Parts: sequence; structure tokens; C-alpha cells
Amino acid sequence: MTWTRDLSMLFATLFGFWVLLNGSLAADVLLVGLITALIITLLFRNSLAVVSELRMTPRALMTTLGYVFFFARELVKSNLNLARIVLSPALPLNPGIVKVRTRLKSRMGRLLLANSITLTPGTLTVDIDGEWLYIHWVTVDSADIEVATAAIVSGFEEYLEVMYG
Amino acid sequence: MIKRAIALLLLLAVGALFASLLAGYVPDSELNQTARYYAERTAGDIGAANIVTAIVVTYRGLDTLGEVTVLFITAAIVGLVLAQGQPALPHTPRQLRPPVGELLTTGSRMLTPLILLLGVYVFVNGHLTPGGGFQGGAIIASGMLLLLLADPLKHFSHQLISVLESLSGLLFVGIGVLGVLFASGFLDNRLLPIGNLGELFSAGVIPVIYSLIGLKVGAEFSSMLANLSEIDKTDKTEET
Amino acid sequence: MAEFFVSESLIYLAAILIGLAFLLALFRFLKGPSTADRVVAFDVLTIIGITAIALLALLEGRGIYLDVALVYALLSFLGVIVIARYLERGL
Amino acid sequence: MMASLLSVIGGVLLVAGAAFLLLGGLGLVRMPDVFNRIQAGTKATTLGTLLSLAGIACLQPAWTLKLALIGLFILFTNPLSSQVLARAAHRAGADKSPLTAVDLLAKDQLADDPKGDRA
Amino acid sequence: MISLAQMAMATGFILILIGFYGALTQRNLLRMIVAFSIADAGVNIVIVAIGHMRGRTAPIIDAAVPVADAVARVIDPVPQALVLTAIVIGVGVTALMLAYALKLHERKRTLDIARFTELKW
Amino acid sequence: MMSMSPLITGITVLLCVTMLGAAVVAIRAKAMPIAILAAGLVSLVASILFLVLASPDVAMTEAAIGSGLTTFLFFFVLARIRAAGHDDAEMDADSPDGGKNDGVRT
Repeated sequence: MTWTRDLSMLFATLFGFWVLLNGSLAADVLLVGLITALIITLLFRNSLAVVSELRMTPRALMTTLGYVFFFARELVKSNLNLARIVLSPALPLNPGIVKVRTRLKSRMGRLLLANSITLTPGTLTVDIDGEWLYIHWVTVDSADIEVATAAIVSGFEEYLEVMYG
Repeated sequence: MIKRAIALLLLLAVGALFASLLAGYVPDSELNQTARYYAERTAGDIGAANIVTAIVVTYRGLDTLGEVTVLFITAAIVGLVLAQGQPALPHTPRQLRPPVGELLTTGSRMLTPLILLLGVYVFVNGHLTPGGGFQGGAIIASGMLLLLLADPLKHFSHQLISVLESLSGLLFVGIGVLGVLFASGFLDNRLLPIGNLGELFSAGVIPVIYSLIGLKVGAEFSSMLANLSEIDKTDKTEET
Repeated sequence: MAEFFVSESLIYLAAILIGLAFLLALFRFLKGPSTADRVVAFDVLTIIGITAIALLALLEGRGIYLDVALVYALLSFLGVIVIARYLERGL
Repeated sequence: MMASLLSVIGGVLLVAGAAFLLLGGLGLVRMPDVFNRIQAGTKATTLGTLLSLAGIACLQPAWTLKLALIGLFILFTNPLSSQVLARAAHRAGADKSPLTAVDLLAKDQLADDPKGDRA
Repeated sequence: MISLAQMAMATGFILILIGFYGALTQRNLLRMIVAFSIADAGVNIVIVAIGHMRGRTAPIIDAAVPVADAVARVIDPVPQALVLTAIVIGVGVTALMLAYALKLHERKRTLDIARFTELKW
Repeated sequence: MMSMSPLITGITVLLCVTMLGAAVVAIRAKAMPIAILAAGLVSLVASILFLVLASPDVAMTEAAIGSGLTTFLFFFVLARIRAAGHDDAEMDADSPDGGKNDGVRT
């Protein structure tokens, strides 16, 4: 049953993307979009959409909303942090690559986690190997795995775990 | 050294020519006769909002047919040149190559369908937006490239690509011939009603022709990329 | 008319800032030192280019220019990935 | 009145976005090594572009959909390409700044294959 | 006052010259192809600049440019159609050159143009 | 929409200077990937210039084909030549150690 859900999710994503692109709900646009999305869905059956592994429970949807706000706040915070570093004449850096672990199993969830980490204060995902993430950190507080995980990953993981599992 | 001096001398001559051209250039303030005709008549005659598209597909449609043919020949020659002669280069064994990485794999599986859809959007809306078959074809080829990068063992189905290419080429010419039979000339777009300006189903057969061009160009560029990348036929037989 | 003037001068200011950002990234592109540095600069230049295109669309009042920005966004991504795979010898 | 207020907000957002882009450029020039440059580049340009697009959407409300689409696309692709590039730079053995405190990735890779010729 | 078109045209001409200089003086085949592609871009810029007219906009009819104003507001579309073709053919030619360069390198294990002496007279 | 012609002129000057600089880098760079990247930058900036010259069709074509596909083709070919174990592609034909001090050991 899961593959029908995946396919319909992919189809819905593609169709939504098409409508957004065209910015119109005219009958001809919808018709062409329907055909195109159907063909691409059938050609790329094993592809993923952003929402394909998202749990469709009300709680997950609420968490998604919370995640978006949390992410936006973190993004602004990270830029202010960056501004502080770049604009100060001394360039207060203590860079290094640390290792953290994640509990997320779903691929989409891990991708979103890595992307979120890259866009949040002072961290950049360099590599991912199973459950281990290697993070470049501009100001390394501690190279210890547990401490780094608590500082970098757990904020997003709480949301993403509910959303994707 | 003497070669460099000759090159500089030649460049100096060409540069002087360019400078005189530039000095004598007077910008037009009015459209010339041809451009005026196109600007005035496109909306009424062709029904396409994008005048450049109208020129490329209908007014000078025969040139575009030639262009697509040239591109086809180029792709074929690239394939032929690379396939003939000695066996291919000794490749870096796959085991020594770094693996693709989970992030890129997941990301490409998520993005490839969207990129293909963007390509389709670009060529279907060729008569309304700055897009068109060539741009859309290039975007589709880029999507295939992403697929190829993320999963180097994945083979392009050369057969599917060549079938798609020939089929869209045939249909392109077929629509042109139908224009002779049922409208007023080869590649005439008034085979279908020209509709209202600015709608998706307007400008007669222009969206259809541009979609066919897009598919054909996308297939050609994809096969060019597949031929020039390392993942070619000889490699595959080694793998399997 | 006063508000119009305000937003117009704000657009001017934004364009000048974007130009400065472009110059800084260009400096990094020209200076290097390594290929990876130049690729980063290339990426940043492309993304500044997207903003510049959106700004041009605003200045000219033509919404259709935004399609070009969409293609640009796609290209910046693909170009960086191709070069990255080249650098790690995975191409 | 409403429209003019919106246009002023749009202008301010646009300038803020441009300022973040400038910050990204500055970070690109000032940071000492590739990884820090990627950090500065990707964060500042993502937020800067998003803010600029939002500002333009305020100035021209009819374009909101397409601008939102461009923003979404950038939000997904930009960090992804940065990560791929960072990984490639690390594998290719890019010079790290002397300030670098720890590099657990290099350590783990050395442990994986002792000859250390992965790059 | 120099117009946009003249500025762009001058840049295009200089790009053509830079590209030709590179193509004539480089000895590495790939570098010659890079130089050719720069000259290609220069030619395209020159042709588009010829079609540009001050104060006019793109030849696409939409809400911003209604049909009635088209003649007074749009620029010359013909050079754009030409350049569209030229760019597509340009990448085809580049791909062809690259394929030959690859094949030549396979034969001789070098990209140095001076080593290819079979047809030298 | 507004009287923005000085701004547009400034943008054009910036774009033209960038293109010339990138073209010179493309001709003179020691390492081959940098030359290709610089040529890609020329195309990319050219496509913004096309947009300034009111030709969005050409701008999109140049962005997708001139800057995108051409660069990809170059890198594919470069990777194949490098895979043949011959580092000729990396350096200048007439300077034996060109491209060696490149930071990233490609």
C-alpha cells in the first residue's frame, strides 16, 4: 500500500509545483499539468517528494508548522551570528569538524536535517555516514559527541522525528 | 615568439576593424521594416505573445528545422567519433572512486522530477514566456545529468532516447507537412485555432511544435552528455 | 509621492549594496587561491545574480524576467555539484 | 495608503536582503579557509536572497507566487550544493585554516583506510 | 553619452579579441576550445546589442506591453531569434570539438597542438 | 517604471568589467578547471547583460545552454582526460609545473 501513497504524493507535489509555476487555474493549464505530472510520476516511480515520507497525522502537520517557524528563527539567528563574526576586526574563529549522531531513519528527514544544520548558526554538514554526521563548526565548544549532538542536532531532531520518524 | 607577434598583428587589424564599426554605429530609434512587420502582425496573425518565438517557430520555422537537424547530426557525430577506433581509455576503477554520498542521492531523487517539470513548463509556455524548446531541452538534459551524477551506475536507456528523438523529429516534420495540406504553408501554425492571446492553448500549433523541439533537443543533449561522460557503453559491459 | 520617493531611493540603495556584494565575491573568484574557493565564489555570484535579475524585473516592470531567475537557481545548484564531483574525482 | 506602506516595507526588506548579501560577500573575502567561506557564503546568501525576493513581492504583489517558488527552490538547493562542495573539498584535501581545532572526519577516514589515499 | 548598446557592443568586440588571442596563442587544445567559447559569447553580445534600442523593452506581449503599444515599445526581435540559434549551434560545435580533442588525446596522450604534426606542411 | 537609467548604466558597467576580467582569467589561468569556470562565469554574466539589453529569450538560452551545458561538457571531458592518467589537462602545455601550486590537489 505504501507505493500507491508514494506515487500519489509525488504526483501531488508535481502537480502543485506546476500550478505554482503557471500561477493560474485555467482549465487548459490544469489539463497539461495533469498529463505532464502523470508521465513524470510514472517515469520516476522510485523518486521521492518532499512530503512522501511525511506522516499524515494532525500532530505531524502541526509540528511541521512549528518546524517552519523554528527554522526561520534559527536562520535569522545564524545570520546575525555570522554578522557578528565577520564584522568584528579580530575574526573570532575556532573552527573544527565534529561528529554527531542522529536518530532519524527516513532519508528525507535526514536530508532536511542536514540542510537545516547547514543553514543554522555556525554549522555546516560536511559528510553523512549512516547515523553519523560530520559537522564543520565555526566555533567549536566541545569535540565531545554527546555535547555536540545536544548543541547542534537535538533542536531540529525533535521536530523532524515527529514529522518523519 | 614570432607566432605570437603575428597573432598580435592580426588582432590589431581585426581590432581596428571593430573600432571603426563601433565608431560608425548609429543606434536605430525606430524599428526597421521587418521588425515592424513582426511587431505589428504577430499578435493578430500568429497569436503568440512572444514575438521571438513566433519568428523562430513560424516565420522562420524552416531555419529552426535546419537547426534541429544540425544539432541531430552533431550529436550523432559525437557518438560516432567516440565509439569508433581503439578501445576506450583505461578508466579509474569504480572501487577507487568516492561514493556519491547519501545527501546527493536523496537530494537528486527529490529534485530530478521537479527539474524535468520545470523543463516541460519552459517549453510548453514558449509562446508566452521567455522560454522555448531549446531552453527547455537543455533543462531536461540537466535533469538527466543530475540523475547520472547521483547514480553513476544508472544507465541511460539509449534506445528510449533515440526513439524519443526520432519520434519527435518525425512529428515535427509531419506537423509541417500538415500545414501545407490544411493551412497555407509548411509549418503554418494555424493548423489549430490561434485562440486568445495569452492563454496556454493559443498560437495554433506553436506549443505543440515547441514541445516536440524541446523533447528532441533534450534527448540530443542527454545523449551528448552520456557520450562525453565516462559512463558509456564499453564501461557498462565491463560492469555487468 | 513622498512614499514613492522613499521606496525608489531604497531600491537604489539595495542595488548599490548588491553591486558591492558582487564585487567582493568577484574578488574572491579572481584571487582564489584554490579551485574550491573559486567554486564557492562562483556559487555566491550566481545567487547574487538571481537577486539582480529579480531587481531588474522590478526596475523594468516585467514579471516574465523571473523565469530566467528560476533557471539560474537550477544552474547554480547543478554547476556546483558537477564541479564538486570533479574535484573529488567522482565524475 | 495601504499600497504605499507596503512599498516602503518592500523597500526596507530589499535593503535588508541586499545587506545580508553584502555580508556574505564580506565573509567570503575575510574568512580564512574554504569551509568557513562556504559557511559565510551559503547562510548569508540564502537569507539575503529570500529577504530580497520578499521585498520585491511586497513591491509587486502580482509576482508573489513565482518569487515564492524561486525562494523555495533556493532554500532546498543552496544548502545541498554547499554540503556537496564541502565534502568534495574535504576529500580533495583542501587546506584548512591553522586555527582548526579538531577534524574528526579526517581522523575517521584515516582509521578506515590506513594508507590514507582516499582523496 | 554612450548608450547601453554601445557599451555592450564594445565589450563584445573586446571579448572576441580576447578569445581570438587565446585561440591563436594557446597550445593546449582544451584551452583553445575555451577561448573559442569566449569569442562565441562575444559575437552573441554584439548581435544582441545591435538590436537594442534605448528605452524599449523585451518583445513579449503581456500586461506590461499591450498589443496596441507593441510597435512603439518593443525592440527588434530578429537579432534575438538569430542569437537563439547561434547559442544552440555553438554548444553543438563545442561538443564536437571536445569529442575530437578527447579522441586526439586518446591517440597521442597529449593535448599539445605542437605534437600533432601529421598534417603539417 | 521609474527613472532608473543611471542605475541600469551602472549595472551594465559592472557586468562588462566583470566579463572582461573573467575572460582574461579564462585565457591566462594556470589550472584548467579555473579556466573553464571563468569561461562559465563569462557566459553567466553575459546572460544578465542580455537581460539588461531586453532579450530574456536569449538570456535564458545563454544561462541554460551557454553557461550550463557547455561547462558540464568541459568538465566531463576534463575528467576523462584526467582519468587517462595524463595530467596534461591540468597544466599549461608550455610551463611544466603550471597548476601545481593550486591548493586543492586535483
